[in-house]
Parts: sequence; structure tokens; C-alpha cells
Amino acid sequence: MKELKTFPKGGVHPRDHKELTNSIPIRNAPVPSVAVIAMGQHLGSPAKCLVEKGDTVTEGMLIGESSGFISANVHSSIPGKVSKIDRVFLPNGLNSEAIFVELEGEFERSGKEVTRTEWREKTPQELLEMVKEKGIVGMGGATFPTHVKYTVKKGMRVEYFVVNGVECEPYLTADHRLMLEKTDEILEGIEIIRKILNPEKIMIGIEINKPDAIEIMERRIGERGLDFHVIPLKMKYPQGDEKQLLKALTGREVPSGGLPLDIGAVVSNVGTVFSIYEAVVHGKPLIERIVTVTGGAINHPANLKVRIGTRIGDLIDECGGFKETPLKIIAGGPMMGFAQVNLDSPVTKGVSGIIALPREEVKIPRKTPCIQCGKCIRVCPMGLSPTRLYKWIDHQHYEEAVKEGLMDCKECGCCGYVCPAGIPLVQGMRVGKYYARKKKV
Amino acid sequence: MKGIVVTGAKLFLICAIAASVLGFVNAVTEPVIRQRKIRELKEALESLIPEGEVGKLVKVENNDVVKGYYPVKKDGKLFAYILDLRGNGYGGELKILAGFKGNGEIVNVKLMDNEETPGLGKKAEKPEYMKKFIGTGGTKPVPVRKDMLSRKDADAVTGASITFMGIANALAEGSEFAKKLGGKS
Amino acid sequence: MIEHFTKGLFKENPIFIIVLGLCPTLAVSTQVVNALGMGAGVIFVLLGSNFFVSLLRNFIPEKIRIPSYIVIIASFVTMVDLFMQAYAPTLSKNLGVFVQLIVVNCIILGRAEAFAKNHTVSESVLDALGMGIGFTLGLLLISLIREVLGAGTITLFPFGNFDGVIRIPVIYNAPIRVIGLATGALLVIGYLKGFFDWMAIRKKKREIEKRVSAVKV
Amino acid sequence: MSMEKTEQLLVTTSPHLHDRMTTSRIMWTVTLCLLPAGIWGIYVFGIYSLAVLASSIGASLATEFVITKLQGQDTLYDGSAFLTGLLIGYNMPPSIPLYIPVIGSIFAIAVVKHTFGGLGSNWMNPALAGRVFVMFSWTGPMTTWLVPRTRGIADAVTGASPLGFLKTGLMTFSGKVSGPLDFMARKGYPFTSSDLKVTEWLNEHVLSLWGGHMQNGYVDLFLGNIPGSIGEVSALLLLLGAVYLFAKKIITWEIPVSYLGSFGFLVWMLGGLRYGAGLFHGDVLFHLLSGGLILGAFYMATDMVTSPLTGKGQIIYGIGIGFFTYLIRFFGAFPEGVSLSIILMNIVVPMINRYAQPVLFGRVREARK
Amino acid sequence: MTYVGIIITFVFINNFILTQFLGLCPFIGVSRQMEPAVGMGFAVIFVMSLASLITWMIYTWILIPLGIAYLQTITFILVIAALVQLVEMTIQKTAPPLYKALGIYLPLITTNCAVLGIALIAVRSNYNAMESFVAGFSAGVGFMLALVLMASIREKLDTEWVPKPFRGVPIAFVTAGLMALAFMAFDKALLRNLIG
Amino acid sequence: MNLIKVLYAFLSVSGLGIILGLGLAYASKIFAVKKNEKQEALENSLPGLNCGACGYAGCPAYAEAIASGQDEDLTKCSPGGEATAEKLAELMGVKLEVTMEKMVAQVHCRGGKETSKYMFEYTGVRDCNAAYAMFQGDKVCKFSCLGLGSCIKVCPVDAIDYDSEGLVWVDKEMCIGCEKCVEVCPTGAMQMIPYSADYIVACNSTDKGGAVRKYCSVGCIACKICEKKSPEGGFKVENFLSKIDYSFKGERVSAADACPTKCIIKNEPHPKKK
Ligand SMILES: Cc1cc2nc3c(=O)[nH]c(=O)nc-3n(C[C@H](O)[C@H](O)[C@H](O)COP(=O)(O)O)c2cc1C
Ligand SMILES: Cc1cc2nc3c(=O)[nH]c(=O)nc-3n(C[C@H](O)[C@H](O)[C@H](O)COP(=O)(O)O)c2cc1C
Ligand SMILES: Cc1cc2nc3c(=O)[nH]c(=O)nc-3n(C[C@H](O)[C@H](O)[C@H](O)COP(=O)(O)O)c2cc1C
Ligand SMILES: Cc1cc2nc3c(=O)[nH]c(=O)nc-3n(C[C@H](O)[C@H](O)[C@H](O)CO)c2cc1C
Ligand code: SF4
Ligand code: SF4
Ligand code: SF4
Ligand code: SF4
Ligand code: FES
Repeated sequence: MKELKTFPKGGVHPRDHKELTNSIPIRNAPVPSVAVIAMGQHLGSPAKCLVEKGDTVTEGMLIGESSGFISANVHSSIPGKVSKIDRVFLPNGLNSEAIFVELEGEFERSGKEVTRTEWREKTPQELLEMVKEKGIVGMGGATFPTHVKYTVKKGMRVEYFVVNGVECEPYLTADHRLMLEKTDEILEGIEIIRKILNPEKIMIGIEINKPDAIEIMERRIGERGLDFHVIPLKMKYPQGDEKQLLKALTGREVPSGGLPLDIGAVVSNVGTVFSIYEAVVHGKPLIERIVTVTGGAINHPANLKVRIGTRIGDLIDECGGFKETPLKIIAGGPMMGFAQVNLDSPVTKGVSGIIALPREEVKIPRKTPCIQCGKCIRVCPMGLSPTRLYKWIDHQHYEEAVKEGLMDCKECGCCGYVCPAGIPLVQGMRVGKYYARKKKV
Repeated sequence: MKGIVVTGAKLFLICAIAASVLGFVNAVTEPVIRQRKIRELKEALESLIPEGEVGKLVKVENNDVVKGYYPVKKDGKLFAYILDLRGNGYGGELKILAGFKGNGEIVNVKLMDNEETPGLGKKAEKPEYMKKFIGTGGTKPVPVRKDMLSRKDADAVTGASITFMGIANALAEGSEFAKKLGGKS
Repeated sequence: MIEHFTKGLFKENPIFIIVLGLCPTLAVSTQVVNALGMGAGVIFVLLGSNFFVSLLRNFIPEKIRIPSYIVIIASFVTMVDLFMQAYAPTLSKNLGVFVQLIVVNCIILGRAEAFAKNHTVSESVLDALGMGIGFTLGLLLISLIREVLGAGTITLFPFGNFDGVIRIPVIYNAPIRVIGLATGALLVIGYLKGFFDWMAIRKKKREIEKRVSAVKV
Repeated sequence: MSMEKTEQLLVTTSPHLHDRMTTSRIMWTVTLCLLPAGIWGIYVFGIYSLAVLASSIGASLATEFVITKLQGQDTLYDGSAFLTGLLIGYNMPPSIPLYIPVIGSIFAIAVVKHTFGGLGSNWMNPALAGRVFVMFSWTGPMTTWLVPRTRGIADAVTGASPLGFLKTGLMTFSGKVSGPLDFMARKGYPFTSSDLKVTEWLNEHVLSLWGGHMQNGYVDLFLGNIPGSIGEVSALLLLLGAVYLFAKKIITWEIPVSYLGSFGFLVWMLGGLRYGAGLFHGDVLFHLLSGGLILGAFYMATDMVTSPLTGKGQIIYGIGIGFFTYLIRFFGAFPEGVSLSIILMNIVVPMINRYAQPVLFGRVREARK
Repeated sequence: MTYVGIIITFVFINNFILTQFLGLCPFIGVSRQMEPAVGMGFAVIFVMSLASLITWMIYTWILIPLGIAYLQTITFILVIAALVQLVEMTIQKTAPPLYKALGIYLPLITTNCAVLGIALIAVRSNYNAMESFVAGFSAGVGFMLALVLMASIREKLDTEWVPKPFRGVPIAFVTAGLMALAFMAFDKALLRNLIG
Repeated sequence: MNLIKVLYAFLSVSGLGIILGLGLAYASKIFAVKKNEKQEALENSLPGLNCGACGYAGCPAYAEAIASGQDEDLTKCSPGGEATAEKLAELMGVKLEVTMEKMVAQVHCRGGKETSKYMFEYTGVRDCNAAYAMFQGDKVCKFSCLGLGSCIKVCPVDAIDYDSEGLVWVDKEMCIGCEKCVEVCPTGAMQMIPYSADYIVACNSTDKGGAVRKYCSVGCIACKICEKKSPEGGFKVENFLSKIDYSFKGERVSAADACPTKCIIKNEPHPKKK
């Protein structure tokens, strides 16, 4: 057998638990009675609120306007009335302004005949404008506004466009199901992006634990006569990260502090590609996303198509509630996601999964002193020495930590996963970065 | 320029006074030190072979172990030699004074200057330590390895075999040397 | 005035608080008797140098300050050395090169620089006495610990039919020899210093507590 | 179940998954792997060795207990103090007076480990520092060895360890033999009958196939039929434990391989000179199997706390230890050099960690530009 | 003794700090961080090499012929002090960057046990001029070795939670003590067996 | 007595003395290096804490900035206070006009383990900002002291310590007013007050009284009793939180005594300190 591609240094192999949901087709989650739509659900500056309490909004109406270079539009996911505007906690533990929309009135889109826009006649500029207009942000987790990512600076050339279908986080199967069920839409989405970016080569990276997705992608590409390359990858976390993915696919390393564009590449998640397809072809803003609801404490794990702003608790109810009392509820993947205090936070554009874990599936690491085993160093895909960084940070030597590469840490969690001493390394890195930025060292 | 001269002169003055004072102190102490050294050596030599009369040092050139010897006379007749030996210890050179009969037999040994470890090698400074060598070198060979010692003696040198072998090898060499001198002075 | 003397004993003990004059402290602290001898030598030199430095403090120009001090100190050291060789030969042998090294003992020049340079003769003499005795006390403490643990003995001066060595029963037969070696010296002073630092921290805490309880009343 | 019934949820930061390996698991697993060799030691040297192990472990745990109580830490049960005590016991001659392992353990835990802040903060291997401390303090008892009972001699007979025998023997030797075992055979160092038999069988049935021939003695060394420290004699059982540790990824290949490799190479190249056998005729196998080398290379040099963090660093570290072990074994005052070499290289570890760091992702290209 | 022997002796076996106890005050003071330790190390090597050579000249050409060897202490220290001061002034004027790196440590060294120590030891060991120089140089190297290793350990300890009363000087001593324990591996027997 | 030898000694040592003395004196003349005396003087009048309160990398940097005329504000050193500013002014030959009241920090929160409600149990890195990034801390109250001691870590003079309830408290005698703790505190519970402040309102919550009552038994519930009881004390309830305007110099004891939740407390070394 041919050696499968993967990135060379670091990485871990947690058990993936994907069998819980990877054969369950996507179904629609119920429409929430109140949608809580956050203004700051993407990377960059929060959107500017365009409505007031008491206003009536329609499905897909622009209610938050992009407020800066790195920012994105926000649309209402349901029709209704603005009942209040308040600050809420998002699943990532941060606080944001949010618009509460109480369901009321007609759906403009759902259940109606869809129109098709003939996008092939539009210029790349117009297409990019549509991506911006419809509030598309990266759905692989980073929620980076896609139109900004696709704006290629003068003098730069896009050699590779990479579709990220890796989904290396355990438990999650949203991208997997999407690739199986919306293959043609995704391929058409890629064609749209090809028109915007004009890359030399297009690759779709998929980990080998999704053989059916690889198979169907390859088949449909062949049938449609496209020249996209589907590249199976060895399983290894965090292959889904664009830096590792590009290293695996192209052998190039994104320079420290740089972007994929610096090595002539652009990476997008399959979910993003699908949203672009919907936005361009059907004129649909980003008001829905696929969320995997899973974990040992959930009665009937599922992949749901969810309106942005739905409460996490509603999704769990939809999946039959809890089988047993959960100890931990995570929004996102278990390696990078956020633990929840309650079930009130709304789903945002970046939430790819809700994982409810019972006591026996949660390992509570006992924090002991670092025994310098060096495991964290061996697994860090960025070539950092987390233990050293942690100690520098613990003793407030932030300059030293930055000198040793602290800012390159992407909080993938490999180090925290292996550390036998149960040291909260990733949180340490976050604190370190926070203070380092604050002190501008 | 004047500043420089004054400064120089001042340091000169201080040095001058200091040097003169020291000169006088030395003049007082030097004879005391010299005499003490002579006396110490004499005492050591005499304690090695109390019944004899120690003669003048004869220097030996080109020998790593034997640096010199003192002929010892008894009743005017040459009776033995006291050899000034050097051995290799754990902490460095060992200075050993040892009395030999003309046939190479060891009469008495004393470990002088050494840098052995207190509690280990330094034990060899005690007179009892040397008992195991006395009487060897003539008909019996000098014990140069631990297995040539009695069980008790061997246990006693455990932990300090390097010192032991340093002394033993020097003595063995000394014994050969004494044999070569063969009763002549 | 008297505090110039007493501060050297504890509050500014040269070994444990100022941490100066370490080399001889560690090197000769293998036996109590060495500590006494070294202490005496240091006190003598310190007295002499502090006396003369403060006496001549207006006479010596800045540029040759150090050389002049050193000449003064070195003269006293040489005297000590010569007298020791003449009248205390064993001690002289035990102390080895460290008698001559009193010259560069950091306390002595340190005191000349930090104190005698700008104090009167009588103050300087008191300071010298205090520092010297403080040094000797520190040295004594270290050597006592090292000799008792490392050799199981306490070596003093022989007199009468007492050979000058007190043997500690159990330890004498199997002493912790390393304590008498380089390692032991460094460890002992490290732990003593740690102990004194701990005392200082505790004292500070006590003071705060006192203030707090005073507020409470 | 309705969600209003959720109890208080656990809120921690990512990652929410963790590997099964924990500090205490690592320590206890290493302990487990060491046990067979210790049991062998107790079997061949008699029940007194058990008392030695018990006292070193007891003192180690007691010291840990007192200090952690004072400082409010809780590392008593994580196995690290147990392991330190165990290793000190393993490094003791079987007939040692009990106060020596006790003092060694106290020194190791109180001075070498907890003065620096306890588990993980020490920069020198506590067990080895403890051993070296008592070795230099009570050299006599620390170099008095018992003859194992498998030699068919009554209990409590002292004899020289192979390396000790060589060291004293070679001091007055100049001549030509083929190697250390030949030398020992000529000087009358006894090998057991089982060794003779096994060697003969091997020579006849296995090695003859390749035209090879093996000297008497290796089998004794390999199985542990020789005087030595309680836990170091059985190379076989130690190696078996090490295989398990490799399988569990508790130890990695870098340190043992670079240590044994560099030491073996030096012995092979220069080790024969002393016996008049010329360059590249050293008896590597003999030196690998004798003394505490196996114990040291797999269980002590690999101590995570006191070895470098990265593979690169560990290789430098291993080579350093190998070099010093060679130097001390062949030239030093002591027959054995493992403990001293490891603690010597411990000194250099912070320096190695400073410079032997992994290449940062994305910095290579930058440098090339 | 051969030069190799002298080097091994003074770098490892009689390491000035770890076994001879010479120059401890600056050792404890300057070993807090790596950079100053390196600067100090080079300064010490420089001064020790120079001092041992110059004092050898004074001893052999002045003190011995005149029979006033007892004045070695006073003359040696005088010359060393003046010499260091001269060197300091020279490089401060002529090579400011070098002065920044090394010069600031020079006053610390002027009256340092190690420098006078090597001069006296060289004289006591009856070394010739070249041997004295090599001894001074290698004693300096030994000093620097201990200093730099110590600095690297103390920098590591900076990021550990050392018990409060031990932070700073006490832990430095304990560290030096353990280093000395390991350095006991280098004994005279090793040297003798190595170079015959 | 060998006089010749004494003479040799005399000659050689004093010879050395004169040579070296001349040499050094001469050398120091030709190699003389000028130093910036003003800067040194300025540096010497700064406290030498290198705390960075002045905004420079340490005392020498500030001294350099003043000496070179880059910085004309002589009052930046809060640890040194007025005395230092005066000294600097004297050295620079300018007159100092403003008089400064020494400011110290204090924690405006007493909601500890027993008095305040918690949302979850925080177990991560012991750092307030780390905890704040997770749902703004483990307490229900989002304005409170999180008690993880980030301020303790940054305080250059160890003026802050835990009390028996796991909250922090500033010893105003030790505080030098560098404001580092205020900068680092994520919830804003740490605030600067004048040294002379005898009382503080130990609460920072601007939630409504009812809400506060639910989650904290020592929080300010905005009942305005303090305003009434000590009219001259400068109490002012705004945004559901009582604040003291310290330019009022009246008594505040009656307000403290009357406060129903006892959140007006003395600003003195904390009696409950461990
Ligand atoms: C540790 C880590 C793991 C990631 N894993 C995935 C993944 O499994 N799938 C994915 O699509 N993006 C993943 N990402 C995000 C990618 O780096 C990248 O942001 C994304 O593929 C870009 O596409 P988007 O902007 O369309 O989301 C990961 C990022 C990090 C830092
Ligand atoms: C601190 C220390 C001091 C030592 N001092 C001596 C000594 O004075 N004399 C000596 O022969 N060996 C000395 N040794 C060397 C060892 O004791 C050496 O192993 C021993 O001499 C040889 O072992 P054996 O006597 O048990 O055969 C010393 C070792 C150490 C660690
Ligand atoms: C004497 C003793 C021996 C033990 N031996 C082992 C062992 O060999 N392996 C093991 O994994 N745990 C052993 N343990 C259990 C550990 O102390 C510890 O509880 C366990 O490894 C931690 O498990 P965790 O993975 O849930 O943290 C032992 C405990 C004791 C007290
Ligand atoms: C593979 C391995 C080897 C170890 N070796 C030692 C050792 O040689 N000496 C020791 O004291 N502790 C050893 N330990 C235990 C532990 O790391 C040691 O107690 C710490 O150095 C104490 O901080 C070892 C642990 C592991 C996992
Ligand atoms: S979280 Fe940061 S430090 Fe840890 S493994 Fe990932 S990139 Fe490396
Ligand atoms: S994995 Fe944990 S214990 Fe191991 S070195 Fe890294 S931080 Fe330390
Ligand atoms: S006052 Fe602020 S910084 Fe200090 S412990 Fe409380 S929350 Fe943390
Ligand atoms: S309490 Fe705050 S303001 Fe006061 S000295 Fe400490 S950090 Fe600075
Ligand atoms: S006494 Fe030697 S350097 Fe201070």
C-alpha cells in the first residue's frame, strides 16, 4: 500500500468516537421559538446592530452589519420580532451583544421553491461581493470572514486551493455527512471559488477514516469531468489545521506569523464551501449550519441542520435528551471546544458539534508538577516546547516565552492531551499570549 | 603632572613603610621557622630508628621513588638506611620516610606530607598502620596487593587501597634500593 | 557607637547576611581549631587594616585607593603568616594557602571600602572587631557542624594529657565523610543561610501580625 | 431526562480528552518493571536484602511524607518517592548496614529533591545523588559485596564484584590476555557450574553454526550470578522490564541507545588496549552486562525529571554519560562509573535544554529566505 | 606534569570553585544569569592567565634572587590589583564594546581569591613560566565552566517553585554542593591513570 | 638581623609601589572617561525599585529621559511620591507646582467562598484573566474579585496577600501606588483610592439590588442608607452601586454601621489575614 500523506512532526491519536453519528443522515433541527443572534460570532470586530427592540425582522434579513475590515454581516435566522437586545455568553465563554428574535410570521425561504442564480456569468469581483454580503465566515472553527480570506493581495498568486474535509476532531461528523449528502453542491461551490481565486491546483484533503466520502467525491468529480484531486490522508490530529494540512499536501510550511497565502495557498472547510454554494446559487445568507450532537450522555446522537441562534438545550432535546447525567458539555470538538456552564448559549456560525459526556467518559486530570517527560514537546505540531513556555509564563517571563515561539501556538491541545501531569498547558499558552499582547513584548 | 608625582610618591611611601616593617618581622621569624623545620625532620628521623645515629642526607638523582637517603649508624657502624621515598596516593604525592636494613628489610615507616582523605588514607599516618610492612622486604616480600595481607589487615585498608598500594609500592622499591646499597654508605 | 560593634555579630553577619569571605569559610571549616585560628587571623588583619585605612583616609588619593589598601592589608596578612609559621606550625599547615588569601578575603577589603574609608578610627576599630568576631562565630558554627558530622570529632588545642580531640561516640565510628569534603561545606552553608533567611521571613511576618493585632484593638 | 435536571457541569478548558498516562501511573509502572530484578536480588543475596530495600523505601517515603506535610504538597502516593527509595535500595550492596540506605534516602529526598521544590523541580537524580553521597561517605561498606547463593556457597560470604576484581587486578598487570573474562579466568575468578554448562551448550549447539565461540562468564553476568548491588545484577530481568517500558512509551530509545552506543563504541575501540589486545578488540558485551550499566541506562539515565526534554538533547546527554562512564570505569579510582556519570551529565542538562530545542514550524523557510 | 595534565587538573580535578573554594563570592553573585556569567568567565580567564604569568616573573626574577620570597603576598596582590585596574582603564578607553561585555566585571576580580590563589599555587608547585600561564588559563576555564553551568541551572530554577527561604543564595550553595558531589568523579587517580 | 634583606624588601616593594602608583595615576589621566553626572544624580534620587510605574523600563531609563530633556514630567514616579518629585525638581532646577496625594490600591469586593455564589468550580491555571476568559469567572457576580491572585503576582512590593477567605487584600502601608494590580485585574474590583481613605465600599457590582442579594450576602444592594446616614461622607449611589467621593472629608462610621450588608468596611490591614 502506498504510504498515506500526513504532516511529519507531532500530533496525537485520540479515539475518534465517530461511529456514534457517522452513519446518521443530516436532519433539520426544529426552528427555535427564540433565536439569540450574536453580533460577535466571527473573528474580528463584532457586527453593528441594525435593529431595535420591537422591530420586525424577516428570515435572512440583515440585522448586523460588518463593522470593519475584518468583520462579517449577520442575518436573522428566523422571521419574528426583536424582543430584546442584551449581552449573552456565547459557547466560547466570551460575552457578546445579541439580538433576541421571537418567532413570528412567515418564512420567506423555507419550504419554498428555490431559485437558481446563473453564477457563471458573474465576474469574480461580483462573486466575492456576494460572499461578503451573505455573511460567510469560515466554518472549520476559526470563523474568519471568508471574503477577507479570498481577497488576494496584489502580487500574490494562489497556487493551491485546498478544501478541508479532514475533520480530525474526535466525535464530529458534520463535515463527513455533508460531503456524503451534498457532494454535488460542494463541487459546484468549489467551482465558484475557482472562479474567484483562479488557483492552479485544487485539492480536497480527507482523512482515511471517511472512505465513503473519499469514494463518492472521487466518483462525482470523475462524472462531472473536473480536475480536482481528492487526497486521502493518514489519521492524525490536528491534521485539519490548515498549517498541518498544507504541510501534508504540499510539503510547504506556512511561515511563522504568516498566512497560507504566503505560500500561495487558500484553505476552506467543506461547510464553508457549501455555504458559499448556497449563498451564490440560491442567494441564501449564512443562517444555518450542520451541528453534530453526540457523546455518551445523549440519547440519540444525530447530525442536525441548525438555525443560528438556537439554544444548545433545544438541540439536546431534539436528540432525545440525556441518557444519563452529563458531567461535561462541550461546544465544538473535544480537543479545541469549550465546556459549557449551562445549556443556554446559542449556536453560532462556528459551532460544529455539541458533545455531552457522562462521568465515565470524562477524565479529570489531577494537576501534579511537571515531570519534564517531554511528551508535550514530542506532540506539538508547531515545534514548541510547551513545558518550557508554561514555566516561563507561570513565572511571568513573557518575553522569554515569546522568544521561544509562544505566539505560534495555535492551541490545538495536543500537549494538554498527552501531559501525564495534567497541567493545563493550553490555557497557560492562552494566558501567556494574553499578557504578552497586553505588554506588547 | 604634579598630581601624578604626588600620587606615586604616596603609594611609594605606604609601600616603603610596609616593606620595612615586614622586613623586620621576617628577620625575627625566619630563624625560628628554619630551626623548627630542622628540628621536626630530626625528630622524625630519630623516631624511626631510635637506637641509631642518623647521618647526613645523600641525594639520589634520576629516581622517581627514592629521593635520597640517610645512613644510620649504630655504635659507629653502618646499621641501616632511612630512605626519603615518594609514592602515589589518592590525593597526590605521598612523602614517606622508611628505615631499611642492608638486606632490604623494613625496620620502620612513617608517612610524612600527604593529601589523603582524613578517615581513609590519612589513617596511614598512624604508627599501627605500618605494622603490616615491618619485617617484610628482606626474606618476606613487601605486601603490594591486598590479597597478600591477612584478612584483618585487608579489611582495614578497604576503602583506601590506593593509599595502601601507593605506600606499598614505594616501600618495595625502597627495599630494592636498600638492597642495592647493600650496607655501603 | 556600640552598634558598630554589635551589628557585625548578627544583624550584618559577614558570612550569613552579607555573604562575603566565603572561600576561607568553606575551605578551613573542616576542624574547629582551624576556624579559631583563621578567625584570629582575620580579626587581627581586619583590625589593622580598618585602623590604618581610616587613619589614612584623607591621605590616600582616589586613584591609588585600592592598591594602597591592599598594601596595608597584605602587610598584616604577611605578618600573620610569618608568625603562624613560626609559632603555630600545624595550624599554618592546615590553613595552607588560605592564610595568605586573607588578603583577598572579600570581607576585609569590603570593610575597608564600605566602612573604614569614611569613618573615624575608633568606629572603624569597633566595626573591625564586630565583623571579625561575627566572621569567627559563623566560621565556628560551620566548622562545628562539619567536624561533628563529617569526622565525628571536635578538634581543639591539646593541653595537658588531653590530645585536643573530642570524639563523638556513635558518629566517630562511621562519620558522614562527605560533610567534611567540598560538597559538605557548600551544603552546610546553603542550609544555614536558608535557615537564617527563613528566620528573617518569619520575623517580618511576625511584625506584620503585630501591626494587624494592634489595629484590631 | 429533561435538561433542567443537569447537575453542576464541569467547566475546564480544552482539551477535554486526555491520554491515559498519568504521573503516578508512570511511576508505578516503572516500579513494576523493576520488581522482578529486585526479587531476584533478594533471592540470591538473602532476606537481609529485603530489609535493605525496605529501609531505603521506608526512609524515602517517611522523608517525603514529612516534607510534603510541611509544604502542603501531595506527592506522597504518586510513586516517585517510592521509586527513588527503591532505586537507592537497588544500588546498595546486599550486606550494607541499614543506616546507610536510610541516610541515602533522606539525602535524596530532602536535599536533592525537596530543597529545589519537590517532584519535577530537582535537577539532579535523587537516587543517584543519594547513592554517591553515601558511597563517598562510607566507601568501605559500599564496596563490600556478597557472593550470591546460586554459587552454592553458604550465606554471607564476601567476594569481589567483577569490575572491582578487574580494577584491583589490573593495577599491577602488564601482559597480554584476550580480554577481561580471560583475565579473570586466569586469576582464578570463579564462574558457576551453570554458566559453564550453558556456555558449553551454546558453543556446541548454537554458536558453532557460525563458527563462533563464547567465553565462560557471560551467562553468569546476564543472569545475575555475580556479586553486585541488590537490584543491578540480573541484566535479563532488567531488560525484560525495559522492553515493557518501551512498549508503554514510558521511556524512549534516545537515552539508552546513545548511552550504550557511545559507551560500547569506546569500549570496543579502546577497551582492549589495557589487556594488550590492541585497538578495536574491547569486550563490549562484558562491560554492558557488568556493574549497574543496564539498570542505569534504562531506569536511571531515563529519569524524565533530570534528563533533557527533546530527543536531540537526550542523544547528547546519552553520549556524554557513555563517555564519562568509560572514563571512570577505565581510569578512575572506582570500578564503577554509572552513577557518577549520570549525575555529572545532570549538571549539563539545563544547558542542553536551552540549546537543543525542536525546530519551530514555519521558521525553516524563513531562515532560508 | 605535562600541559594536558595541568589543564585537566585545574579545569576538572582541582576545579577552583567546586573543590578548591577559591573565588566563591563572585561565583555566587554573578551566576544568577547566563549572560553576565559568560562575561565574567572570560574576564576571569583573561586576568588569571595574565596574573599567573606576571607573578611568576616577579617571583623568579625578583623575589627569589633577593631572598625575599616571604613578600610574595604583598607583591603579587599589588601587581595584580594595579594590573587589573590598568587593563580596565585601557579597554574602557580603547574598546568600549569589550568593556561593556567584560570590563564591568573586572573590578570584581581585582581582589578575588581565585586570582591570587592561582598565583600562589603556581609558585608553590614550582611551575615554569609556560606552566604557570597554562595553569592560570585552565583554572580560569574551570572557573568559567562552573560559573556557566551554575548559571544555566539557576536560570532553570528561576522557573521552579523553590521553597521561599531557599530562593537566591541558599539554593545556589546547595546547587554548588551537588555539583561538587558530581565533580568528585574527577580524582587524582583518574588523572594519573589517564596520562601516566 | 639581616639588614641587607630588609633593604631588599624595602627597595623592591617600594619600587613596585612607585612604578605602579605613577602608572595608575598617569593612566587614569589619559584614559579618563566622562560620565553624565546629572543623570547619575537623578538616578540616585529615584527609589531604585525598577517597578516601571513611570512607564519606563526602570529607574535608570526614567532618569535618562529626564536628563536628556525627553520627559519633563517629574511626577511620574508614584512609589517615590512627592519627596522624590521634589528632589528631581531640585536637580533639574525647576519648580514643582502640583502636590500629589498618595494613591493606593484596594479590592472593592468581599464576596468569598462563604458569602458569594459560584457558577462552577474553576480548576485551571491560577490566573484571574484566565478564569475571566471562561464565562467571566466562576462566580455568579461578574464584577467581583476572582481571588486567583494575578494582582499578587504583579505587585512589586508584595503589598497584596490572601485573607482567610481566599480573597485578596492590599496593605495600604506597603502599597506604593504603581497601579499594576489595577491594570491586571480583569473585573475592575481593584481600584485606586487615596491613602487617607478610611472606609471603602467593598463591592463592585452594578447589578440591581435584588440580583445582588441573590448571589452575594456582602454586596452593595443600592439601598442608599449610606447616603442618608453620613451626608458628609461623600457616599453616592449610582448605577446600583455606592461610591465614595473622597474629597468629602466627613465621618463615614455611621454609614458603615448602618449598611445592611456590611459592605462598607475599614481600609486597614485586613484583620482576617492569615
Ligand atoms: C488544531 C486545529 C484543528 C483544526 N481542525 C480542523 C478540521 O478538522 N476541519 C476543518 O475544516 N478545519 C479545521 N481547523 C481550521 C483550519 O485550520 C482552517 O481554519 C480551516 O480549514 C479553514 O477553513 P474555513 O475558513 O473555511 O473554516 C482546525 C484548526 C486548528 C487550529
Ligand atoms: C572522598 C573520597 C576519598 C577517598 N580517599 C581515599 C584515600 O585517602 N585513599 C585511598 O586509597 N582511596 C581513597 N578513595 C578511593 C576509594 O576509596 C577507592 O574506591 C578505594 O581505594 C578502592 O577500593 P577498595 O579499597 O574497596 O578496593 C577515596 C574516595 C573518595 C570518594
Ligand atoms: C503500592 C501501590 C502500587 C500500585 N501499583 C500500580 C501499578 O503497578 N500500576 C498502576 O497503574 N497503578 C498502580 N497503583 C495505583 C496508583 O497509585 C494510582 O492510583 C493509579 O495509577 C492512578 O490511576 P489513574 O490513571 O486513574 O490516575 C498502585 C498503588 C499503590 C498504592
Ligand atoms: C523512567 C523513570 C526513571 C526514573 N529514574 C529515577 C532515578 O533514577 N532516580 C530517582 O530518584 N527517581 C527516578 N524516577 C522517579 C522520579 O522521576 C524522581 O523521583 C524525580 O526525579 C523526583 O523529582 C524515575 C522515573 C521514571 C519515570
Ligand atoms: S496547544 Fe500550542 S503548544 Fe500545545 S501542542 Fe498545540 S501548538 Fe503546541
Ligand atoms: S507533557 Fe506535561 S509533564 Fe511532560 S514535560 Fe510536558 S508539561 Fe511536563
Ligand atoms: S483583585 Fe482582581 S486581579 Fe486581584 S485576585 Fe481579585 S480579580 Fe484577581
Ligand atoms: S498593591 Fe497594586 S498599586 Fe500597590 S504596589 Fe502593589 S501592584 Fe502597585
Ligand atoms: S572570600 Fe574568596 S571570593 Fe570572597
